[in-house]
Amino acid sequence: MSESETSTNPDQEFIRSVWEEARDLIKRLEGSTVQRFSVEAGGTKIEIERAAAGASAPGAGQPVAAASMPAATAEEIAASDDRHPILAPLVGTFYGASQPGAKPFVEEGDFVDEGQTVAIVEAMKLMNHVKAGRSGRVSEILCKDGDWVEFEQPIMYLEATGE
Amino acid sequence: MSESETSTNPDQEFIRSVWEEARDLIKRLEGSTVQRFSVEAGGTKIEIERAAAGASAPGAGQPVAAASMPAATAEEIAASDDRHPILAPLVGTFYGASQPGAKPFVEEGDFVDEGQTVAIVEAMKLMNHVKAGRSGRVSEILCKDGDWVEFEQPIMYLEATGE
Amino acid sequence: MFEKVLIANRGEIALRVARACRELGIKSVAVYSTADAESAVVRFADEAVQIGPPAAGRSYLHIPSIIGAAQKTGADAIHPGYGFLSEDPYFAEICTNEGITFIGPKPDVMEKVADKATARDLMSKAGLPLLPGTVDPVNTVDEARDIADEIGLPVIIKAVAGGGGRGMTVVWNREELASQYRSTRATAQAVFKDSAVYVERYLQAPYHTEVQLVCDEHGGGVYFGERDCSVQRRHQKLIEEAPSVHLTPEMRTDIGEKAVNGALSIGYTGAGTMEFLLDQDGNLAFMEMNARIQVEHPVSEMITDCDLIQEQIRVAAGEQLSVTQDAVELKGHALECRINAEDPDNNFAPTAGRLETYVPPGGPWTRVDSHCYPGWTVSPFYDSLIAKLIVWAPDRERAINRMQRALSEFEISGRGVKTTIPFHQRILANAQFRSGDVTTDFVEQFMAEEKQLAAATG
Amino acid sequence: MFEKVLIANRGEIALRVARACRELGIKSVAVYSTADAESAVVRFADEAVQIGPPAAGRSYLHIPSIIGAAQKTGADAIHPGYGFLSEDPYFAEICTNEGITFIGPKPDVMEKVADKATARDLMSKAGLPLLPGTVDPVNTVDEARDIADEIGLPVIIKAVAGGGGRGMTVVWNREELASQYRSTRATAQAVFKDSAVYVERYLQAPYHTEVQLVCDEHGGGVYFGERDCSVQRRHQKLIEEAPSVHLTPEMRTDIGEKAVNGALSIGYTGAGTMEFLLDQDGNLAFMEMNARIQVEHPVSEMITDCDLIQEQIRVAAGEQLSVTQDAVELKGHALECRINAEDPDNNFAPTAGRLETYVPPGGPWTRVDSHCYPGWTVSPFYDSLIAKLIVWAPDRERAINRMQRALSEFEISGRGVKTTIPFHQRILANAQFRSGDVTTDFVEQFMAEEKQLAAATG
Repeated sequence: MSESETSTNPDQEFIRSVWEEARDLIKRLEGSTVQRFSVEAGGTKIEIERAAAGASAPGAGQPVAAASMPAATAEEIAASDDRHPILAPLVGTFYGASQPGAKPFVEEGDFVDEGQTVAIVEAMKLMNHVKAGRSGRVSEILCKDGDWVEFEQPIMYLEATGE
Repeated sequence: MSESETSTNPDQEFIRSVWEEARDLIKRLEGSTVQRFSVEAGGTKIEIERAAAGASAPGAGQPVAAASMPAATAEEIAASDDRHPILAPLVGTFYGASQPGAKPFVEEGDFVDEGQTVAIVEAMKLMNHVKAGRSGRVSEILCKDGDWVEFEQPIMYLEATGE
Repeated sequence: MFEKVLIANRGEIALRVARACRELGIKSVAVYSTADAESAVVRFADEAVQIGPPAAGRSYLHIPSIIGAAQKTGADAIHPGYGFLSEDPYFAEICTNEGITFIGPKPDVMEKVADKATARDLMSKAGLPLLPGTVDPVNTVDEARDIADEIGLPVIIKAVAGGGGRGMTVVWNREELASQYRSTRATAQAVFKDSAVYVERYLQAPYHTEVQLVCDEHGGGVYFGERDCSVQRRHQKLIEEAPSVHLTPEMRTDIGEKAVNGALSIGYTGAGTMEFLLDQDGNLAFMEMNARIQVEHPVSEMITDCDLIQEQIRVAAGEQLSVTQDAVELKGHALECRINAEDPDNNFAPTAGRLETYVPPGGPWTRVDSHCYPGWTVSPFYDSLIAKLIVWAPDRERAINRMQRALSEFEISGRGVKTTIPFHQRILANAQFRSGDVTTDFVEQFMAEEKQLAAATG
Repeated sequence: MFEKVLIANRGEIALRVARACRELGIKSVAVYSTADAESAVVRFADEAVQIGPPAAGRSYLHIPSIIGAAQKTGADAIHPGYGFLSEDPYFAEICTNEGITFIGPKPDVMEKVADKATARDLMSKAGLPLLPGTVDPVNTVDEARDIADEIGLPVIIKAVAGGGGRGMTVVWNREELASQYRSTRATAQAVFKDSAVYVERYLQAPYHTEVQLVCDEHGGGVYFGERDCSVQRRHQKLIEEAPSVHLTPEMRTDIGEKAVNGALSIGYTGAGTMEFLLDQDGNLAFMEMNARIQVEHPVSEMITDCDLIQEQIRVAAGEQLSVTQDAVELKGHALECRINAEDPDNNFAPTAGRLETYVPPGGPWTRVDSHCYPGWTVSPFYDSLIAKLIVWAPDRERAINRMQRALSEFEISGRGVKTTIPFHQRILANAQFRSGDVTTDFVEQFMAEEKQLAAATG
């Protein structure tokens, strides 16, 4: 179970406030040589741990995702920035066009509508159409024809078009 | 290594301040159902863990001792109250008097001076005199003649005589 | 030999296969659902591919994703482990069509073995003993009654397509036979989409005895002794041991040779197990064949010193068995306890959660096959097996003592997590279990006695 | 059999003995210093007594506290493990006087064995081969020169009271003999308070071969094959294996029988090891006898399927050996890697600290003897052995492959903690090690080559 599941609604607010204080503490730690510190009292324990100077810890820069999920999905990770990833629906081969030589479904810069086909992932001769989960501008296409993709691997990013 | 050893002087102050904030957080947690919560960002991590309602965690009530020492000695544990334990210097048999039937070295209520013999712990025919590490009033004698004692097992308690 | 093997499974068996690959100098590829992204095999294997969401239907059972992962990584063989796709002839066929070696029998052989009636028919032709009764489906009540009269009551009516204890009815008196025949057919039709049933003698308290064998593609076949798996609850094995204390050396040789001949007679290749029931008079009767490696294979490994997974991979690669029958000597006694994340005090309900503490036992002749580590989260999506604890000793009594020692140092804890360790400890302390006289109804009786005791003392 | 055994030791061997006791149905008592209050054996044993502060002199070596702990708990025997008090005849005698059985040889036998000159004398009389040279101390330079002339250079001058590589001088040319004879005597006098020295042929690159044996009090003695411990650094063993690939079956039987006869000839009882040097021509020469169980005993257990600690306890209780010589068959090959908390890249300096991660390897034929668990603090007060990783396989090559697999999944980490795992991995990958042609100077050469390579590439 990820820790987040242990938090029940009545405590949501409390957690958010702790979160704030946590961020404070973290800022104050910068520059110190402390790597680890822990206090325990009653049934409660607080632990602060920092990577050795230089080392980048897992989840660096993504406090939210890193906080709890052992298997954070790409979706959650991306939630920390303003881009919306389109994910491969299964393991297979990426194709940007309906057939070799044909005009690609989308190109970087294009605007797409929710539900529009943006790529194909082929698995065992089956062509799986990948549709945009929302509308937006294609800011980056991460795969080229023939690339193998894994389940939920981001294949392109949409950028919110300020609605 | 106990966590405390990783704190170096330049950071002592910082740690004390974190300690304060930690205590704050702990207070705020009381009454909530949160058992575990963790945040991570950059190379830093904060973790809060609480015993299930009712359960008393190791070191409850002794933040200092519980924070780090895996093998807290009787001395340290006792530091949390005002009594001064006299500990067995080795494994052996406790005797309260120099020989059977003789007047005991001390009795509860007696005042003892620092260095005064208060008991004997016998190991392999060797009579080891146990001396008071400080002066005070014998508030409680924990062993009776013939009892086996372990190393650093409290054999009696002295009470500070308000100096 | 293979260059790279993809392991189409999860949990302890995926790690077991990956270990064998590494020891053989073969690269391994783990596939995993999002729930298993931090699993031990993902950390251990040379490569790992995320194939789908937690639901097995869209990950570990999703053939296109697994074939895709194999093609993505260039694996030249797939090991299916047990469960999931391990006994799916269709999957084996697809592997073959895609030019990937399926580590198991040929698809057509898998099909024959999967169909109970066909398997019973073929094995009886090959000389294996069956229970008195029919091999072919029984199509009328009269036929069923004639058979019952011939072999005597009680008899059991079994769905041809049944398994795992479902689609079976025991008939104790002649009057009820007709109604029970019809109801079993109806159930079979409803549950298995096949109303065919057969009738055979019902053994009330048999021993579950199974013979482990491996056959290569050069006509070679070796049996690795037998296992006794009579300690089961609702057809779920809890404790397995090898050898069976109920077989004489003569019986062992006889059934072993018959099992290998039976397997070779249908062109069986790879590792497999023939399941038998053993009655109190020492009669063995063939029940079914499992065309895969089994959970309990380690107890056979411990008494034969043969690595069954490595043999399985070798023969799949077209090599000959690395051992001959003469070289397989049984020594001592081995026990396996299946440690499940289940609550024995709550009807063995599965539990899930993060393992705050996981300290496996160690020391002499103590083997732990497990994918768990401190911090691993036992997922509610998959079966509840979290560790197999296997011990070896010169004899059964000392093996039991060693198992008790090992269980006493096994520390597993986490919020919400319960394990079957205490239940195993109670069984190991039970006088009847220690006597060795344990039939397939033992656990049921054991639990009933415990309940009575609790009621009496409580 | 004993009712209750006190274990006068710590770390992995204390746990190993406690496990054996539990398997034998004997209650165990752990003793611990304040540094070991949370140790695995304290958690596992039936009782535990705190005997002193971290300094061994006031705890694990403090006889009154250990005897006291035994009397406090009513233990009827004491197992000394290895190191600490295990080879102290005085301690053994006190145990006897206090009516407690010391699990080891009789005190007078321990004394004979402890004195190298006496041991060499007795064993040569018993028919064990010695290196050319003297048995008795050499008292004059002339005498030393005559011997050197007789057996030929190089020779080694050894302090009778020496050990662990100290108090030895190798003489390469005749001119230096006199001065080196005098300096060695002086050193011996200074270090061991005994100037007596003897002279024998010096073997430059021998194999370290040792024979494991156990003798009971009924004149029974059994040898359990031999171990090769040539992979050592400054006389500290790093990797041990069994059997030695340099002995023929005939040599094995011959030296085994001689070792047992030698032990029986001095009334030896309990587990013991005879150390030999094996030269390139297949000549074995007795060096010394260790009157205790040794760190590397598991490799012998793995190839013989005999539990040496249980045998040791049995014979100490006056029982006969549970196995006869004929029943001890060697099978396959076993390796042990000593995982030390040392920094191989910093001259093997000991490291200490809390183990944040401790995930031992598992799976087939993989044994871990260790007292560590996640959160355990490796103390700077005691030796740096944190785990023994032992594997078995049908042959040496597969054993090496399995060891590499097991090492690859062993996760140990903690602030400041370094282990010898990477060093073991480099040795196991070394062509010469894999060839089996490894003499006692291998590690030195291996490290020199590594240094050169680093210099060349760096």
